[in-house]
Amino acid sequence: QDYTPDPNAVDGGGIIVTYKDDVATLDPAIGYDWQNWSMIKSLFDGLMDYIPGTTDLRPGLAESYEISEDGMTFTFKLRQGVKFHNGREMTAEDVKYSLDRVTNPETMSPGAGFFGMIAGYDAMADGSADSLSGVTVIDPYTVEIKLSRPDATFLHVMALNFSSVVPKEAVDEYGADFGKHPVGTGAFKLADWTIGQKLVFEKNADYWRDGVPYLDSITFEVGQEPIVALLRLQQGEVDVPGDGIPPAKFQEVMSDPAQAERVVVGGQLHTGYITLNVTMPPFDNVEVRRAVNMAINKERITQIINGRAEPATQPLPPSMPGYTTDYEGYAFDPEAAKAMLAEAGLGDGFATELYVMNTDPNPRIAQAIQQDLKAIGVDVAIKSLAQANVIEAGGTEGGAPMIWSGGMAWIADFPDPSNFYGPILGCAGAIEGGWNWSWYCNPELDAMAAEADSITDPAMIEARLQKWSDVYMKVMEDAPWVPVFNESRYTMKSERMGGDDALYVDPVSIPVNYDYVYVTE
Amino acid sequence: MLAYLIRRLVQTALILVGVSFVTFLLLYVLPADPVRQIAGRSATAQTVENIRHQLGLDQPFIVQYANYFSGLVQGDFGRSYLQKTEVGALIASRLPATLLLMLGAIFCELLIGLTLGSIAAIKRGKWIDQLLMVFSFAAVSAPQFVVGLLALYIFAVKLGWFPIGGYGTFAHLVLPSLTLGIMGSGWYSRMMRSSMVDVLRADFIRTARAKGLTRWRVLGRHALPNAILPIIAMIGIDIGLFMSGIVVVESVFGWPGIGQLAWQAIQRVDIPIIMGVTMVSATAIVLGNLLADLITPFIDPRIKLR
Amino acid sequence: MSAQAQTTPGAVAAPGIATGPEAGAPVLTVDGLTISVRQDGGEAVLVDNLSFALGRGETLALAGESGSGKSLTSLAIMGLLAPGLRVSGGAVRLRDTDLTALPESALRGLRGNRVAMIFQEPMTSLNPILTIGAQLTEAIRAHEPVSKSDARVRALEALKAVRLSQPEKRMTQYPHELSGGMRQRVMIAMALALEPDVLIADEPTTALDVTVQREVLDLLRDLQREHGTAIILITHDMGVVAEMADRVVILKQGQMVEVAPVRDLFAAPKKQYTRDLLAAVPRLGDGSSAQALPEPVSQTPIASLSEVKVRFDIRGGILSRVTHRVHAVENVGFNVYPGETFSLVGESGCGKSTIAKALVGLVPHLGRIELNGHVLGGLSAQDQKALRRDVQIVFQDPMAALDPRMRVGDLVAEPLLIHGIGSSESRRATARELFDRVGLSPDWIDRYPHEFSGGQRQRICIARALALRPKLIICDESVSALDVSVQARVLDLLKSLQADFGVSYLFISHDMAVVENISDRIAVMYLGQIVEMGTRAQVFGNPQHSYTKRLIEAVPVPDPSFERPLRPRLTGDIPSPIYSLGEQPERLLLKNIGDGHLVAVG
Amino acid sequence: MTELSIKTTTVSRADPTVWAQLFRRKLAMFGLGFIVLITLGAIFAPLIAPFAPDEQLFEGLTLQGAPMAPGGQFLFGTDLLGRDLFARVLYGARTSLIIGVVANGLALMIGTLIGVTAGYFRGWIGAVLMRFTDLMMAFPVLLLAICLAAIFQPSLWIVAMVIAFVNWVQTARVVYTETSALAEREFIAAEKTLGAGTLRILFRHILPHLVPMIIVWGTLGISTTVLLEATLSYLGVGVQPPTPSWGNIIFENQTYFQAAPWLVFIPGAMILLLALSFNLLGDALRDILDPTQRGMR
Ligand SMILES: Nc1ncnc2c1ncn2[C@@H]1O[C@H](COP(=O)(O)OP(=O)(O)OP(=O)(O)O)[C@@H](O)[C@H]1O
Ligand SMILES: Nc1ncnc2c1ncn2[C@@H]1O[C@H](COP(=O)(O)OP(=O)(O)OP(=O)(O)O)[C@@H](O)[C@H]1O
Ligand SMILES: [Mg+2]
Ligand SMILES: [Mg+2]
Ligand code: NI
Repeated sequence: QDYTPDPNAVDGGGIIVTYKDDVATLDPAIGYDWQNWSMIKSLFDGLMDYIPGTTDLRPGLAESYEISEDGMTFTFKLRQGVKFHNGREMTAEDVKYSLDRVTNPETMSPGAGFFGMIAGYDAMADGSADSLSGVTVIDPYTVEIKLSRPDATFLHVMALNFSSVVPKEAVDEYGADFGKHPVGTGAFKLADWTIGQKLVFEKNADYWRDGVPYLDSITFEVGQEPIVALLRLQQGEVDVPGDGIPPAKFQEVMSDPAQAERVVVGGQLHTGYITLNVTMPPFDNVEVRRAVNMAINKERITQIINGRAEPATQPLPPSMPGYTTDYEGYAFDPEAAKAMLAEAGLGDGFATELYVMNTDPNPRIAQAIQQDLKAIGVDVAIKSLAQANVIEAGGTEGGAPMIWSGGMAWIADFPDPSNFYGPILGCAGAIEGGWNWSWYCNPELDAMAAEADSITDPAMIEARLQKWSDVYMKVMEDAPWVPVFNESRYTMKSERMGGDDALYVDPVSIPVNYDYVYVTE
Repeated sequence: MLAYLIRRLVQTALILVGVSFVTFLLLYVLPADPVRQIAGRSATAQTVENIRHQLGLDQPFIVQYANYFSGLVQGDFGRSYLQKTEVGALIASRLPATLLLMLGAIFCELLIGLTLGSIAAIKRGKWIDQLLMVFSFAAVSAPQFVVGLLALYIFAVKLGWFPIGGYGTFAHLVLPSLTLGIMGSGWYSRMMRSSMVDVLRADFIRTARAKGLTRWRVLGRHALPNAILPIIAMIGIDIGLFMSGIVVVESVFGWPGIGQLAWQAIQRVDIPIIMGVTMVSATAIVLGNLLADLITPFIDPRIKLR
Repeated sequence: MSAQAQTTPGAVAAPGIATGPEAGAPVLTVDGLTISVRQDGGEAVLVDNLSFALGRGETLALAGESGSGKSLTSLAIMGLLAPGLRVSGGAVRLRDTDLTALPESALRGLRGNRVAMIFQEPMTSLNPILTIGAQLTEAIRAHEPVSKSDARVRALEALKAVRLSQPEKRMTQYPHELSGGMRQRVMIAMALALEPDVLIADEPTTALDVTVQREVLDLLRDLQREHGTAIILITHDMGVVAEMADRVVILKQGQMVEVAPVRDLFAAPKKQYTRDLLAAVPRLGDGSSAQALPEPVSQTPIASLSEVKVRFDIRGGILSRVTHRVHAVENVGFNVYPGETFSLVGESGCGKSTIAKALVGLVPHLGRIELNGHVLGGLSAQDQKALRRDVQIVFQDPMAALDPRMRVGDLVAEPLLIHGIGSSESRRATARELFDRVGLSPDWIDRYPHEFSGGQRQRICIARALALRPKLIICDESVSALDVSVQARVLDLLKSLQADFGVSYLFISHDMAVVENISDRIAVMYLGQIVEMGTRAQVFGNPQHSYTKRLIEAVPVPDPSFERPLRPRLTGDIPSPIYSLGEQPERLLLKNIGDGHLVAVG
Repeated sequence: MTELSIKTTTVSRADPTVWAQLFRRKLAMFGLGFIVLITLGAIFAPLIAPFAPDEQLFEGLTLQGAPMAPGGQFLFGTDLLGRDLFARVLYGARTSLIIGVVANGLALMIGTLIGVTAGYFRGWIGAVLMRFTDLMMAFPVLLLAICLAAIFQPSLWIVAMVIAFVNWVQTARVVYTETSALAEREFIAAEKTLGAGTLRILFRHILPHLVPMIIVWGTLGISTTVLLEATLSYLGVGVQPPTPSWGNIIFENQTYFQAAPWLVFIPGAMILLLALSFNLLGDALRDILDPTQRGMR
């Protein structure tokens, strides 16, 4: 098989995971927080899945799939005998229903946009159809999905939570409250939900994958301040603090060997960056943008966050396929930056604004950036605002000259280089209300990106990744961003938690892949 | 009295309408788009427009408000944008915890504040008075987050007297109430001292002493009720002040109250929840003040409700 | 040491007591008592080396000048001196215990139980937010382990004993709803209910009309007879002294002038001050000798009342609905002419102060009140202010009427300031002059009200009212707390102002001698209505209404040898102005029996 | 307008002794001393502070990015960005004094004015004013702040205005209750009969009785407004980083109170001392100016 189960794994037991924020919903078509993301993953399954602890795709509810020559038609063979938590068997009808549901505007799914490549999506989006014409039920165990354009990311999309298969009767029964009464095919099912306090998942005994899950139950306690959660972990009351190690406690934990031992470090698909609004002077001048790139002391910034990150050179994080390993990025060189500014006619510097979300450590990072830019004569005023305000300013033309992405930063939805381009660097995002906050729009690169994504042949994967690498190198040349760092993930666990370290820094299941971890006592 | 009550209730209703309107307006002009929060970062322009239409957010302000208001008068708070759940149900499930916490906090405030304030007034000018003054100011100056964590650290982690956060039993209630109430107790004790000093000078206290009443009776029956008048007015105010402190206290102690709900909603522009919580807390504040006003004539019969 | 333990028998009403078995052993001894006040630059002595002894069942009168330290002495005995004041020398012994050396906790046990006190100013001395009933029962229960209901019964008895009407109702009322005299009776009832060994009564009857005063004095005597209570009676009323006291201590400026058995003192005062004091005592009948004022027939009245009614609501039940009404003033009508002194006399609680308050617009009224040609109510702010300049009132309770946080000089000069008269220096000068004229030292103008004695505060209020030289001054029991010499002086002042400027007075007093002395015309009130009205000669010389007669008879006579003809004590229901909603008191019709002498018929 | 002009007479008469009496009170002098010290410190911060308040010193952080404890090169230690806390506290005093004294004072004034008026007149004026107060109290302040933050350029004066605008309500309510009790006292009736105008009664007779309470609210208000400023600034209304204020130093660092206690406790102590100092001074002045307290110490 694709994954070798841990031979030491034992069945039984329960763990307690804490979160600060309440869980908004467990509806897979709607949930898009990083905290309910992995919960939904454990409650639901899609046609595709990832090998635990990796970014490698594997079939999920689909037993196998076939891709047509032109890469435009996918035929999925479903597993038989997979049961929903309500006891009914999952069939191809459910797959179709689920995809129709998520793309139906009435569902208001934030993920609907991912399905743009499926034939008939446009008709769904504008309300002229109520069913995706590209999705056909061949027989109870076979679904055929036709695309309107070749798209190499399609299988990743099928592994997204949004593609999870849900039973129609449960959705109909609960209506808008389905998110509070989730019914899926996942390894766990929701046993109890006390709003504002805790959620209890219990093992799905009928789970279609053999041997997993190991845990009998998972209790998510919400509304818990991260510092207190860590305190409770230290007291042995909690197994995994879902929000990680709070910055204020990081040094304390890492300097105590007994605790540091229980910390698992791993990369994640994250980049922290500064956007430079290319439509606003003086950032419309590429020289100025480059100068800014050279002025930022990334080492110092990583030091400020206690070294919990690696300085970044490019938009893609290192663990992402397509990352350009031999690219050095802009070197830190204030003198050269100054000279460059002078060349651009801004020898006296200029004044600008930096928007930042107001949660620690982002304002601190912004202040470090501010100081760095001051050194080259750029006078930065910090606007530290609530997340929604920053997002609004970013999506308004001429709203924000600079934005530090922290707290709202791009963590990939799926491990594919394309995920870092479209909405945040492509022309599609450079619109009112879009997420391309540097308003960078290079049609040439858009074309290249489309080209790369149309390479669906698995054999051509290298060529595709190279294309993406080229795209991002071009981006760096135009420097609409200052990539600052790639944050690492530090997950802490209680002593009794077992399982491969990779499960604790699973790139798609944050913080932990619940289906495969176990407790040793 | 009855006429007064009716008049006040009508006024209360008007105030609530006012609050609802202004809040709704603020949310409308707020430069943060709820739709973008719902649509998420991968949404296409089309999706965004769809959602906006679905929620009726593309309608003129007055229409939106009218819709909301007509729901409100029928007791319908609408559905959360992000959670999709009925706001009424969400609030109802969390309100008891918040009320419990507030009651606990008011109890702590009164107990600590009135006691310390009275002691300070009696021992006016003595060292204990000065010590209590420092306490009051420390209580007011201390950030609640730090107070809460310290309390948790000392009484729950080190001494193990109370659970480390959570909700359910009386033991869970103690530390959060204390944390939330400590600031108020600083206020109360200063207020109490000041008004008590005044009262203790009054001739009728002399009369009470001349009767040979015990110290406790002089204080409890004569001085306290006379001194407590400004304190009563504060209880209504407190409910308002708590609303800001409660966010911190609830998150430190993992208390499933309304504060956290509100905070998350504000950050994510979940308008129906913000409106719902605002309306509920506004109602509580206005009714709290009404209650305080109704109580005062019972305490001081010279004051008449007009 | 001038004080001896000997007592002289001879008090009129209680001849048996002073010779009782224990008469020889003093209950309370005050020995060299010195009280001083801490001031900026050290201490000033207020009471200097005062000594006397009090035997069981004896009544000792403390008399003397207003501000001479009578109240301070009694407070010192109770151990209740205000902060800042202290006993700086001497001792107070209750039997053998030195009270000045006792800790607060031990004192508490004695207070109320063995020594009780009736305070001078009843308004501020009652807790404003507790009902009368609560305050009374509490006093009883503090010393005797009786049940609530028993205490209530006894409280009711005490209220009945002081002849308060509708005692059950009063139990549920608050101090501010009672008239001055009623509050004072509540204070007395409170002290009496405790049946202490020593009772200190500080001006207990100042606010009481003579008939009630009579009752209260009888009551004190009963208490003395039944329980052998020793009484320290502080009063300026020499009539009361003569009737009640066994011995008299005369004080002046904190020093003892003379102490003597009452008969000796009246018969042969040794000191000049005492002689002056006695000479100043107004006696009933003296007034007739005063020259009659010109008849004010043709003039337009400065104040004219017709059909004036004032009612107060009494609320009950949880919803505080109006259940009863106090018909405080019913259909009262009279005129006050320029340059005239019009007196209102009548039973305590009959509505005198209420009329006064209605005249200055402090309580809403029905009917017509015309002041200086303006009908009250609906006046413009300007007119109202102008009117206020012409009409001034001196309140019954001086402490309550003075802003405690202002210097008295500023208080007295304030009316001038309000009406924009003079410069700040001239106002100050006026204040000093007024102080002088009411017998206060002009140096005191920078003091605060609480630093004065009751009588001094009363004079401050008078000074304030005089400042504007108004056309009409309403004096509500304004000389009641003044010792006779000061009283005489103030009355003279009032008269001379009248002669010089034609000021009119509406004079409210229970002191019939003073009333006779000063008034041109008199109205006698009973339960909110006028029962008799006429010139001084008519009312005093030819009283027609039974209540008027009773009033004149009850006046205490400042002569210890005077034998009061025995009269039956008043019993039965005390009439009251409280009616249920819808009920009304019967309207009395006044009949002219000649020369404008009006008498109620029926 | 003769109503108000009297004010000077009494005060000036007492004036020479006020200072003399104040000098005799140790605690009051301590309070005055601290206030003067902080004010001077704020004014002359550039001369006193060893570093610029926003300079992120290389040696201010350990290699792991931890701040330096007090002592040694840094008197109060450094913060999470390696800035000198002493300099930040000095400069922060500027913001915090303005908020704690000016904004809070303004709020106090508005509140007292409204409370006194409503309490004295009762009737419809009182009803309107108090219902308006209720409305303000029920109003979501944070939301308003978020809105303002997005509309205006953040500035100290805006946050000061916001604080003055929202913080008067509590004072108003308490003053209202007290005033309505005072208004029923007989001496106020006596003043009316003298023809005293409303303003005179309010300012000369009612207000002095409220002074002790106003001192309480005013001085405690210093702490709360200084902390409120931090919250509002956090939402983007007030001073923006790197401008320090005592409130925002605490606010930014409160989660680190165990790892770097000085970051919370030093500015916290400053707030406490400032409020306390004003209280000591206010209490002493009240004792001196308020007769009824005389000789009570
Ligand atoms: N707190 C105080 N501070 C300073 N002086 C005071 C204080 N209390 C009273 N006095 C002064 O002490 C003197 C005696 O006052 P006291 O009240 O004993 O007089 P009194 O004999 O009862 O007079 P009256 O008959 O007018 O009530 C007065 O001159 C008064 O001014
Ligand atoms: N605010 C009030 N509420 C209810 N009843 C009141 C109120 N004020 C006065 N009264 C009642 O009105 C009646 C008349 O009171 P008023 O004060 O006029 O008496 P008075 O003639 O001045 O008596 P005294 O000589 O005892 O001062 C009393 O029965 C009193 O209880
Ligand atoms: Mg006296
Ligand atoms: Mg009266
Ligand atoms: Ni008896």
